[in-house]
Formats: sequence, structure tokens, C-alpha cells
Amino acid sequence: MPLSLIIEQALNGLQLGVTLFLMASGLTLVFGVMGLINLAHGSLYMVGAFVTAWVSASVGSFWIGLGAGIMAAAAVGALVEVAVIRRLYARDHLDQVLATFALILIFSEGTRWLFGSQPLWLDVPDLLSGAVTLPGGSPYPVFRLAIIAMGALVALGLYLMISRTRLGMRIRAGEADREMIGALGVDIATLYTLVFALGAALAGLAGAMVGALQSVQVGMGEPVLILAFVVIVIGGIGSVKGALIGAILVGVTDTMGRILLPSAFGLFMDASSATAVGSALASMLIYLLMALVLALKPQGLFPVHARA
Amino acid sequence: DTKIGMITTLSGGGSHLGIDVRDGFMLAIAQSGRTDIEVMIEDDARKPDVAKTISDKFVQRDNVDILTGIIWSNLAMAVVPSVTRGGTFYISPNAGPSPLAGAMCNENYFNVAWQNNDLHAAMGAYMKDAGVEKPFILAPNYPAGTDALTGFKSTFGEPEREIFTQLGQTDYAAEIAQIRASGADSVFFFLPGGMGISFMKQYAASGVDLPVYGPAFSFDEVILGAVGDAALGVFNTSQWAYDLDNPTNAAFVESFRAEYGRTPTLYASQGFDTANLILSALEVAEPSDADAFRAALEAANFDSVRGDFAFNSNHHPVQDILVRQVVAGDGKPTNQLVGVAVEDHRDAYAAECNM
Amino acid sequence: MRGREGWINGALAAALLIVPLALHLAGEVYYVNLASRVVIVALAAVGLNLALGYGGMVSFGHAAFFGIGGYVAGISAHHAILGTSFLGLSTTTEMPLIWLISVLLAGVVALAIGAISLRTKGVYFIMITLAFAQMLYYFAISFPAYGGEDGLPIYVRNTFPGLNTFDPITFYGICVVALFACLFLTARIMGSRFGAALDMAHLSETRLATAGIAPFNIRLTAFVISAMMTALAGALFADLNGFVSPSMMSWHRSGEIMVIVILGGVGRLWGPVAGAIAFVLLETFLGGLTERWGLFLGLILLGTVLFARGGIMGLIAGKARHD
Amino acid sequence: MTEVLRITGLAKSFGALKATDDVSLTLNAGEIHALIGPNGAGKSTLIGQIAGWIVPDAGTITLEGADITGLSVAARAKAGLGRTFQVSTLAMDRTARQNVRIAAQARAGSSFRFWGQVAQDQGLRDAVDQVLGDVQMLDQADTPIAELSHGARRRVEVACALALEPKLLLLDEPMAGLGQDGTQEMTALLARLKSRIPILLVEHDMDAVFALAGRISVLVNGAVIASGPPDVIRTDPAVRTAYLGED
Amino acid sequence: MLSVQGIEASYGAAQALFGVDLTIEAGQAHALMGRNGMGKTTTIRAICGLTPAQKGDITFQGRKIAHLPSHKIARAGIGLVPEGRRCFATLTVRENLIATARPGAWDVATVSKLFPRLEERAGQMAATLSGGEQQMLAIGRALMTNPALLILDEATEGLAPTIRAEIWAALRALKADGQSLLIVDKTLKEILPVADACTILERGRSVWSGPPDALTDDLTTRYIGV
Ligand SMILES: Nc1ncnc2c1ncn2[C@@H]1O[C@H](COP(=O)(O)OP(=O)(O)OP(=O)(O)O)[C@@H](O)[C@H]1O
Ligand SMILES: Nc1ncnc2c1ncn2[C@@H]1O[C@H](COP(=O)(O)OP(=O)(O)OP(=O)(O)O)[C@@H](O)[C@H]1O
Ligand SMILES: CC(C)C[C@H](N)C(=O)O
Ligand SMILES: [Mg+2]
Ligand SMILES: [Mg+2]
Repeated sequence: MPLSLIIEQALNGLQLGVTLFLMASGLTLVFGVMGLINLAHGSLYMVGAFVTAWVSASVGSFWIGLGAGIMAAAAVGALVEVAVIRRLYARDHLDQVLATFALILIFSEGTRWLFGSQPLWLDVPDLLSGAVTLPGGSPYPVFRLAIIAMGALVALGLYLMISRTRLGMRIRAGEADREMIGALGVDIATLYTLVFALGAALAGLAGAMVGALQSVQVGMGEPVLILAFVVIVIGGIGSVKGALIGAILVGVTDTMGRILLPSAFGLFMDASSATAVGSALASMLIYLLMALVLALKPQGLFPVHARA
Repeated sequence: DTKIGMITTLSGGGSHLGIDVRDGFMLAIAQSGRTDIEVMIEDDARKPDVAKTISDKFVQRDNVDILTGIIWSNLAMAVVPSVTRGGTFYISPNAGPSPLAGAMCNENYFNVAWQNNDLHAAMGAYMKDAGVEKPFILAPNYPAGTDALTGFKSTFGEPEREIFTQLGQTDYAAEIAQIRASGADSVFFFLPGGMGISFMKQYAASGVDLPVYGPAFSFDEVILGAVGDAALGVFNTSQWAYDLDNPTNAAFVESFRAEYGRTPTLYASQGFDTANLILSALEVAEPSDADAFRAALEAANFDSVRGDFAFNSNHHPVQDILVRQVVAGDGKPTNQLVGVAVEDHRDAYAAECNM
Repeated sequence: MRGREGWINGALAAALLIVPLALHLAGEVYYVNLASRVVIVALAAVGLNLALGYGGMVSFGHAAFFGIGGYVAGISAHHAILGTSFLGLSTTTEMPLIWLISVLLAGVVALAIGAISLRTKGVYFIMITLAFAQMLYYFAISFPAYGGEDGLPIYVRNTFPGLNTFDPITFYGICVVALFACLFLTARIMGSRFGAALDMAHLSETRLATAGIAPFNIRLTAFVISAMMTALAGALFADLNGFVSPSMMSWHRSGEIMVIVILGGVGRLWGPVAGAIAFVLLETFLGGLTERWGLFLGLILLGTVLFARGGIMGLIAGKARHD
Repeated sequence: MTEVLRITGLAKSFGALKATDDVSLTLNAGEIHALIGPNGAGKSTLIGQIAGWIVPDAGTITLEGADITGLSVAARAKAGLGRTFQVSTLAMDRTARQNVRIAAQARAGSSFRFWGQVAQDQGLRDAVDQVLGDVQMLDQADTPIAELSHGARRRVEVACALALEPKLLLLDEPMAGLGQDGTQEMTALLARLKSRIPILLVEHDMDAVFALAGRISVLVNGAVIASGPPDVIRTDPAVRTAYLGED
Repeated sequence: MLSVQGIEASYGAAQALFGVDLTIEAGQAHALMGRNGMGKTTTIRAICGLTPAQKGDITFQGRKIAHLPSHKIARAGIGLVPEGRRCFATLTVRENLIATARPGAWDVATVSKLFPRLEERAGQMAATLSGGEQQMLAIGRALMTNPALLILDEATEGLAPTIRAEIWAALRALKADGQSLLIVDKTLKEILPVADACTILERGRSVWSGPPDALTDDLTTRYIGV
């Protein structure tokens, strides 16, 4: 297997990882820090992608579309938080599962209603289209590099926000004891709405970027959502650092597994079965990874909750 | 009254196929002027279990006479055998998995489109003639994908490298990396619907510049519209082209454009032919008289948009396979008929079928 | 079982006995099968309810057990039809044997999954059970011999000695007996010493351990029993549909079983039955009324969580009583 | 005097902090042995190690001569270790009876019985009534814990521990949160119990400690700095500076 | 400074307060007394907006606060040391202190001086603190909001005698600086010397109010149980 292929795949893995991170970071805020299981996070990803695609197509500018997509996701996130999620913080996880499952149904069908059942296609902006030649000599798509760079920035910003600022402390405090933080003078309800909207905006951003790369369709958020859950569980729920490392681990494992395993099985099987077994094993790989991590460290790689 | 149940894909990345089959089908029904035919349509979302549930409902609750509409072979494999064994007619406007053409064929099963291998086999032959030596070939891992590569190899011989992708996959970075590293001289891919769009867009952005080939499924008008100029100049094989010169076709293309405001794809033509086949048989017999109706279907006594059309012994078409090229069109690229690849093609499985 | 909840449970039982019979007499094959579907889904949820409702173990991976049951039925039928053997063993089409194998196999798998997963708590448990289910899901996808992603059709329904399982109402009868048996079993278990311990494992693990009962063993046992019931439902489901596919194990399915339990009322004996009836009927009839049924189903579910705490049972029978 | 519990050389560190530093002590039949010391001295950590929640770094714990250092929490409870918690661990929406019954059921044998119905088990019922009577909670036996007052909950906790028929009790701040009258009631209850069941008592309420304890050990920074009868401890200068203060 | 008039409050269907009156003058320490379960904590929760009063009025520094959300009440200048400590378990000691701090005389340095123990444990997760350490943290946290009125609900519970003595000394010092206090504590002999006024609750009603020296033995045996 040539080195250039390994490098390119490693970059692909990184890009997948970063995309997952954008989803996972929002989830880890909502799930880990605010203590809410939000199955509908994938819907916000979808909203971001659809609005970006739609606005880009009508206005003719990807960048305006992207801005609109992110803002729409944030706005929808804020709306959902105020209308539904807010009532669920005090409930147990089961009610949250049911309510956000219902939100998935509503969002999927609503999106279908507004935008139709067919996928929308979004073009990569001219500025980021085409490929650049990497130092090693092989070309690589600019857009994927841009995604990697953007993810790194978001990761840094979030990490600083959560671990270094009072805002971050207050959010975490709110999870530990929501009533108490209020009694000490913090308007936790508004704060949570903002955090939720921020998580939604990040999901929308991820959706728009991936949408431009792949396609924009109803249900696009669900596979990513599950992977994002895997990511934050591996990383340690509530830890932004954990989300980043978990995301990259999952992205690279998945991408590398997807080419290495089929070719490994290809050595002693026919192509069709090798792909089937290899790629399915590759998809199992990340879950194996997760089970392994949890079996050894039941709180993930970077546990934040050292509860008594 | 005749009840027809249509199970097809109307949502998700495979939806434009189902939509065109449906629209082509309904256009023919409308043109027939018959009001005694009830067509019930449901979306299978390209999920086998959903398709199975819908077929149970059509058969058990609605007592349909004829089922049709399935786009994807994996769904067809889940639904068709039990339906046809139960005595209901199934007329396929698209999916043509090899088992149903061969060992598992059934007297109540007809395919109006093609057997899955056909277009790929024709492209294999074409590429061999064109002097391609080391193609990298890929298709989704499901019955039609396996058929596609089998068909290709049956005429081309061994490719440089073959890989299978996942059905419904949207990210092809890993495949493109492997293409880049493979040392192949060309790419043949079978990626229908949204898969083709994603692949072509990512391929164009990747900086890999090997020529690509494929069946018409990878280059239908919807895909071309979404990928833009990246596909210009590409050759592909099809059993039909909108610029195919015969009066039935000219009338079909014109009326389809008038009705739906777009150029039909091959899927629309298949839906249109399927409906016309059924209509032609209904002229002769009722589905309740199964033997007579079957005989009427076998006669294939209708004007196909493909010109000559006849059924082989396994109820699959005998037809010409054409070659088309992607050219710049009016605003977006389109396909242009450039020649015939194989005349009166018959699929490879008829011999295995005894009904 | 006393008071209003008792009446509601009785009404549900009566409906399950009478309505399908009436549909059968009216010749509505499709609706009799729909009733079987309701009952089977309810059975899967009754299984989950033991772990989730009574034991507080929020398993997001019960579809794995549902799928195991399904695949045992499917693979048996597959080999029986082709006349081939499974790893040298001849297979069967007798339902009782298939059920036994399904239930045992699911039990063994649940023992392994539970032994690892129960080391974790809360959301980690939710996610690790999901992970194991996803593993099995992808395993099913990867195994081309049994249809892989495309699934495995069962062209001929499995048999039951002395009964004609093809007859929809007979098959319904089998399903409903299985459901009632599992409900009775659940009631017995929850009234027993084991049930009391499980209840405490849910409410106060510390209390249980302090009393000298290891919570882990209690939980694991309940998890295994719960998986077994769900597997039985899976085996019946495969025969009802005549088709098994990895989607039986998907996270969507796990979510759906969970939603049914929550919708019906967590930790209420007949909650899952109420949930299954409501969910399947809503899905079917909203689907008949409008193409946008998903939207309305979503709104109804949302309304239930926000305004009816404790699900349907909570809404009509009030708070659960424990005695 | 028979020795019920013996701790030898117990040690536990959290990072650089020695929470338990080579602690040895004993508990004899019929006595209340009080463990006092400043906040963060390591009292709860010590109780946690005895009960099995925290694994010690070194040292052994023996119960009536048998080494229990390696046993799990549940196994120790079965072996005869009863305890209450600083923060209530009762199941809030179950009744006092149901909470106590779990302990009685564990005492009465395996909980892996799936068929017989506990509600109908007369033996269990009698055992539960017996201990609820001991703590004077019979009249509120069927009230959910959530509706009980703080003091009543404390008594139910003690009943749970008693239902185990333990060889000894570990009590971590049983008076915390009780009003003055509650404290008095609890003091009376413990005084009644001590002849039957010896108690290792952690408590900051000095009135109660001096009223009840036969022996007092003082823990400071994880180590025992003094141990002896109340009168000696009360006047020990080191104890006064570290803990009691001047009064 | 604070005036509570005839408030009633419930937990769900269960009413806990049936009419509580309470007045605190600026710069004074007010003791709220009564047996277990008589409504002391509930009164405090009502003042802080955690269990809003359904009837009655609460006026703080001339402003009606009965229907404000809790964070607004806190910002109006009420600081709470809650029953049961309720430190933010997943935050470190230092983070607990600064997360909700507001500018004023109390800052990390002054709180550390009051509780040196907290400084030693600054980087430790609050969940792993000992019971008494958590209690100190809860007091420090409330002080850091620099409230006009500091409410302490059983703030010395579980503290060693030496520390309690220090806390009472600190409270006396605070009062000397003009800090208003509302104190619930079970040890009469410690609270009475600090208090300027007392209110006794009995079954959710205020039944007696007056200066500590007017508190007769008869009253204490009847309502407090000594
Ligand atoms: N998991 C842990 N990690 C780090 N430090 C810990 C941990 N658990 C306890 N400690 C520290 O160990 C010391 C002893 O704690 P412990 O709870 O045993 O004290 P204690 O004597 O019970 O005090 P109190 O009377 O205040 O309850 C404390 O300083 C505490 O902060
Ligand atoms: N969360 C709750 N739900 C229902 N009832 C409650 C709740 N909290 C307290 N109560 C009830 O309200 C009444 C007043 O309780 P409150 O906690 O105010 O008493 P208190 O005077 O602070 O007692 P203590 O000295 O034990 O702290 C009690 O009867 C109590 O049982
Ligand atoms: C051509 C494709 C759209 C469908 C394929 N022939 C199948 O049977 O699945
Ligand atoms: Mg302690
Ligand atoms: Mg109180």
C-alpha cells in the first residue's frame, strides 16, 4: 500500500473527525454539560444544510448561504430550547429521549414539507474548489482542508470558553445544580438557551460543510448523530477536549479501517465478500473501540464527572 | 376495475429514479384515457423492510392485481418472490437482479427495463474496443452492484482493480484515494442516483484526471444537472435515449416535457413502457384470468419508446443497447446518442430459467 | 392490581382478545396481521420494560435482541427450505424450538453485553448498549450468507405442532398467548424477592448493597430476562413479516421500542401494551390519512411527554402505586 | 470484653493527600466507640473503607476475627456490617416498610427467588415490624419516605441497618440535620441499642458524643492522635487545639 | 431591609407554609427557629424565589420580590447558603467560588483568609471534599456574591467545634460591618448571642417574634424542644 494513499486517507480521516467534532462539540455541551439527551441534534445539522443549500441556490452565493444556514440552525435551536427542551432538564433521560425522538419526526417531515423529498445539491464555493498539491506531492481537495482548519479553530475556541471562562463554569455549574446557580444570581435559563443555540449553530455549520461535499437530504443527520454520540462517549461526556480527541480517533479509525480491512480480507476472499465483510467490520470497528474504551474506562477517556 | 400497486422510491438519494418511473407510468395511464385503472403509489424510501410491509398491505388489504415500481434490486429480492409465488403479477420497471432472470424466475414476473448486467456488459465491450487497458471499477455492494461488475467483466475481462462501496454512500474520499493510488488508466463506475452525484462532484474536486465511463444510470439528466461540466465528454451505455429517433419516442419526450417541464430520463421511459405493456395486456385479458393475461404480456404487443421490443424466454427484454455521450446542453450538460453498442442484446441468465 | 389501573389493564386485555377475533370474522386479514404486529411489538416492549422501567437500565440496544430472535427464526427457515444445515446442525421449522434457541441465544449475548455494560452508569450505559447493538447490526450487514444488508426472506412461515400458523388468526393467537405469558411472568417477578431487589437496585443502589445484595448481579439477571422476552418477540416478528433484515437491529428500532415503553408508561405492567397499541395504530392510521403522518405522530408524542407525565398509563390511571 | 471489629494499619491516599494514615482501632461488644476530628480529617474515608466503598492502600480489617478486607460492600453487609449514611440513601417514593424489607429479605436468604410474593411473606413481615418497632416507626410504616420528617428518615435508616441483624453498626453523623429534640431521641435510641450492637460513631455533636461513647478516638490529618475514655479526651490539650476548641 | 408578610407556599399539592411574617432590619442578624419540618427552609426558599410564595408579599429594600425569578432576587442582593451545601460537584473549589462571584469586599483572598482549608483544596473537585469542607465552600460561595442580606440555612451543620466557633466569630464580625443576616441553626446557645431578633415557626406559621432576651424557657420547650 503506497504511502501517499495512507497520507491521503489519514487526511480524510482527519476531515471526517473534524466534521464529527463539530457535531459532537454541540452535543457534548448539551448532553454532557447541560445533561440533556438530544436525539434531535442531527435535525439541526440537517436544518443548517438545507437552509445553506436553499439560500445559496437562490442568492447564488455559498457564503451568504452558509451564514444563513448557521443562523437558521441557531435560531431553530433557540426556538426548540425555549419551546420544548427547557421543560425537560428536570426530567429523566427517558422523557428526553421520547421528546427529542418526536422532534426528529417533526423536523424530518417538516423539512420534507418545505423542501421536498429529493436531495438538494450544494456546490463548493469557487474560492475553495479544486485541489492543492500537498508538500508530499499529491493533490488534495482544498475544501476538505478548509473543513479541517475550521474544526481546529472551533475546537480551540470552545475549549477556552468552557474551561477558562466564567461562562463555561456557569454552564457546568448549571448542570451540577440548576436551581442553585439561579439562587446565586445567574440567569441560567437564558444562558442555556444561548448554549443550545451555539451547539445548534455548530451542528448547522457541520451540516452545511458536509452538505456541500456530499448531498443535502432528509435524514442526513442521523448517521452522523450516532457517530457523534460514540465520539463524546469515547472522549468523556462533557469534555470538549475529549470530543476532539474522540472525534479524530473515530474519524481515522473508520477511514483507515474502511480501506485497510477490505484489502486485508481481499487477500483471501473475492472482492464482493471482502468489501462486505471488510467494510462492515470497519463500521463495527468504532463501536468495538467504544466498547473497549468503556470497558476499561467506564467514564470515557477524559472523564469530567468525578461524582461522589 | 384493475388495481395496480406501485412500490417505489420517492424520498432520499434514490428518489429521482422512482419519481421518473412513476411519472412516466402515470403519463401512459393518463394518455390511455382509461378510468377503470386504479394506481396506488407508496414510497419505500429504499428500505427492503418498508417495501415488504407495503407489498403485504397492497396484497392483503387492497387485493391488487398487479404490483410494480421497485427501483432497487435488494428491495425486489425481498418482495418479488413471495408476491409472484402468491399469484400476483409483478412487472418490473427497473430492478433486474440476476436471480430473478435465472434460477428464481417466475411466470408471473416480467422485467420491462433490462437485466441488471446488460448496460455494464455493453460498456465493458465498448471500453475494450476503445483501447482502455487498466480500468478501476466500482459499484455499490448490493445485488445490482454485483451484477454490474459481473456484467462488465463478462465482456471486458479483468480490470486493474475493483471495489464495492456501500449502497447510499455519500462520501467517496476513500475510494478516490484508492483510485489515485491504483495506477489505473480509467474509471468505470456504477453509482445510480444521489451516489453518482456525490461521487462525480468529489471526483472532480479531487484533482484525479483519469477518464470516466459508466452505464446511463451514472449519467442521467438529473445527475448531470447537479454535477455540471465535470462530466462533459463522458461515454455511457443505455437502452434508450431521448433523442432516439422513432415516432413513439418523439411523442413521449414531447408529452413528458409538456406535462412535467423536464426532459425524461431512462427511468421515465421505463415507467412509460411498463404502463403501456400492462395497458396492452389489459386490452386482451383481465389479470383475474391469469393465463390469458400472462400470454398477453408475453406478446409485448405495444409500441415501445425503444423501437423494437420483445420478451426473451425468461420475461426479460431483447433490445438494442446504445452509446451516448455527455455534451454541453442548454444551460446544463445533456446526453447525445452516438451509436449502438450491441444489437438485440439478450441477457446471460435466460438459460438458467425454466418456468 | 387495584383501582383504575386494574380496570384499564382489564380493558386492554379484553380488547386484545375480542377485537382481532371480530376482525377475523369480518374477513380483514390485513388488520388481523396488524393486530399481531401490535402484540409482538408490545411483547418486545414488555421485555424492555423489565430492564428499563423496573430496573432503571436504559438500554438503547434492545433491538439487538429483537434481531437475534428474528435471525434465529429466519436462518432456521432459510436452511430448512434449502434443505441445508447450519454449521453441520440440521435446523428446524418448529416454532417452540426456534423460540427456545432465540431466547437462549439472546440470553447468552445479553449476559456478555450486560456484564460489560453494567459496569457503566447513566448515559454511558445508554450509549454502550447502543454500541453493542450497532456492532451486531453491522455484523448482520456484513454476513453475506444470510442476506447481509438486503435481509433474508422467509418464504414459508415456521410451524407449530397442531396449529396452522399460516392462518392469520391462529398466528395471532400464538402471539397473544406469548404476550400474556410474559406479562404474567413480569408481574410475578416484580412481586417476588428478586423484584423487590431489582426495584431497589433502580431506586437506591447504595441501599441495596448496604443490605448485602450485590446490585450488579440483580441487574444483570434482569437484563438477561428482559433480553429474552424481547428476543421472543423478534422471532415472532420475523415469522409475521416473512422477512428479516438488519434493520430489525437498527438504533431506530431500539429507539422505537423505547418510545413505546415511555409512551405507554415506564414501569407499569401494561404500559408497553398501551404504548404499542397507540404507536402502531397511530403510525398506520395517520399513514392512511396523510402523507405527513410523521409530523403528526411527532407532535402527538411531543404532546404526551410535555403534558402527560408517566405516559398513557400516567395520564389515565394516575401515579403508579407500589405495594 | 470481646472484640468485634479490628482495624490494623489502614492507609489510603488521594494523590499527595494521606486521608487515612496508618490507622488502627478496635470496637468491642457492648460499646460505642466515637470517632471525632476536624473536618477533612478522614473520618468518612475511614468508614468508607470499613464498609467497602473505598479500597484501602494498605492494612487489614477483621470482623469477629475473620479478615474482610477483600470483600465487596454487599458481602461485608452479609457478613454483619450495618451502616447508615451521612446523606440519606432511602428510596424516596417507597414506604418505610419497603425500604426496611429489602434488608430483612437479604438477611433471610437469597434474593434470587422469582416466584413467591414478598408481600405475602409473613416471616419477612414480622422481621420488618420488629425493627420498625425498635425505632418507634411502626405507626408510620406505610408512609412513603418522601413524606417523612428528617428525624423519622434517620430512624428508618437505623431500622434498615438493624434488619440486617448486624454484628456492629457504622454511623456517620447520625445527628446531622436533626433538631435538638431529634438529637435527643437519636441519642436515646443509640443508648438503647449499644448493649445489643456495638457502634462505631462519627459525630460532630459533642454533647451526644460525650453522652454516648465509652471510648473516643481522635483523627487528625488521617492519623489517630488520641484515644481513650471521654474524660481523658475532653481534657487532652492536643485534642482541644485540633478540634474541641476552648469552651 | 426585608419584610415578609403572610406568605404561603406549597410543594405540589402539599402546603408547607400557612402564613409567615418576618421583618429584618438593615444591619441586624435575625434567627429563624423551629423544630424539624416546621417550614424554616421553605420560608427561605420562598424568599429566594425557589419555591415561590403563592400568597403574601415579600419586600426587599423597598422592592417587591415575591414574583421575581430567583436569579433576579439574588442579584437584588440576597446571598444563600442552602441547606445541604449543594456545592457544584463537578467544579473545582476555586471555580465554585468565582463562577457566581460579584464584585465587593469578599473575594478569593478574603474568603481564603476565613477558610484556609479552601485554599489548600483550591484545585480539588467539590464532590470529593469532606462534608465540612463542602460546608465551608457553600458559605464562601455565598459571600463571594457580596450580598446585602446573607441567608444561612444550617450553615454550621457537620462542622467541627473549632470551625463553628470561627464561623460564629466571622458572622459577628460581618454584622459589625453592617451585614444583614438571616440565620437558621439548631444550636440555640450559639445562635442566640449573635441574633438581634428571632422568629419561631410552628407548622408553617410564624408564632412568635421578638428579641432573644425575650425568649423564655417556656417558649423554647414548646416550639424548639429543649
Ligand atoms: N476522592 C477524593 N479525591 C481527593 N481527595 C479526597 C477524595 N475523597 C476525600 N478526599 C479528601 O480527603 C480528606 C478526608 O475526607 P473525609 O470525607 O474522610 O473527611 P471527614 O473526616 O469525614 O470530614 P467531615 O467531618 O468534614 O465530614 C478531605 O480533605 C477530602 O477533601
Ligand atoms: N420537596 C418537598 N416536597 C414535599 N414536601 C416537602 C418538601 N420539602 C419539605 N417538605 C415539607 O414541607 C414542610 C416544611 O419543611 P422545611 O424543609 O421547610 O422544614 P424545616 O423547618 O427547614 O425543617 P428542618 O429543620 O428539618 O430543615 C415539612 O413538612 C416537609 O416535610
Ligand atoms: C439502475 C439502478 C438504478 C437500479 C439497479 N438496476 C437495481 O436493480 O437496483
Ligand atoms: Mg465526613
Ligand atoms: Mg430546613
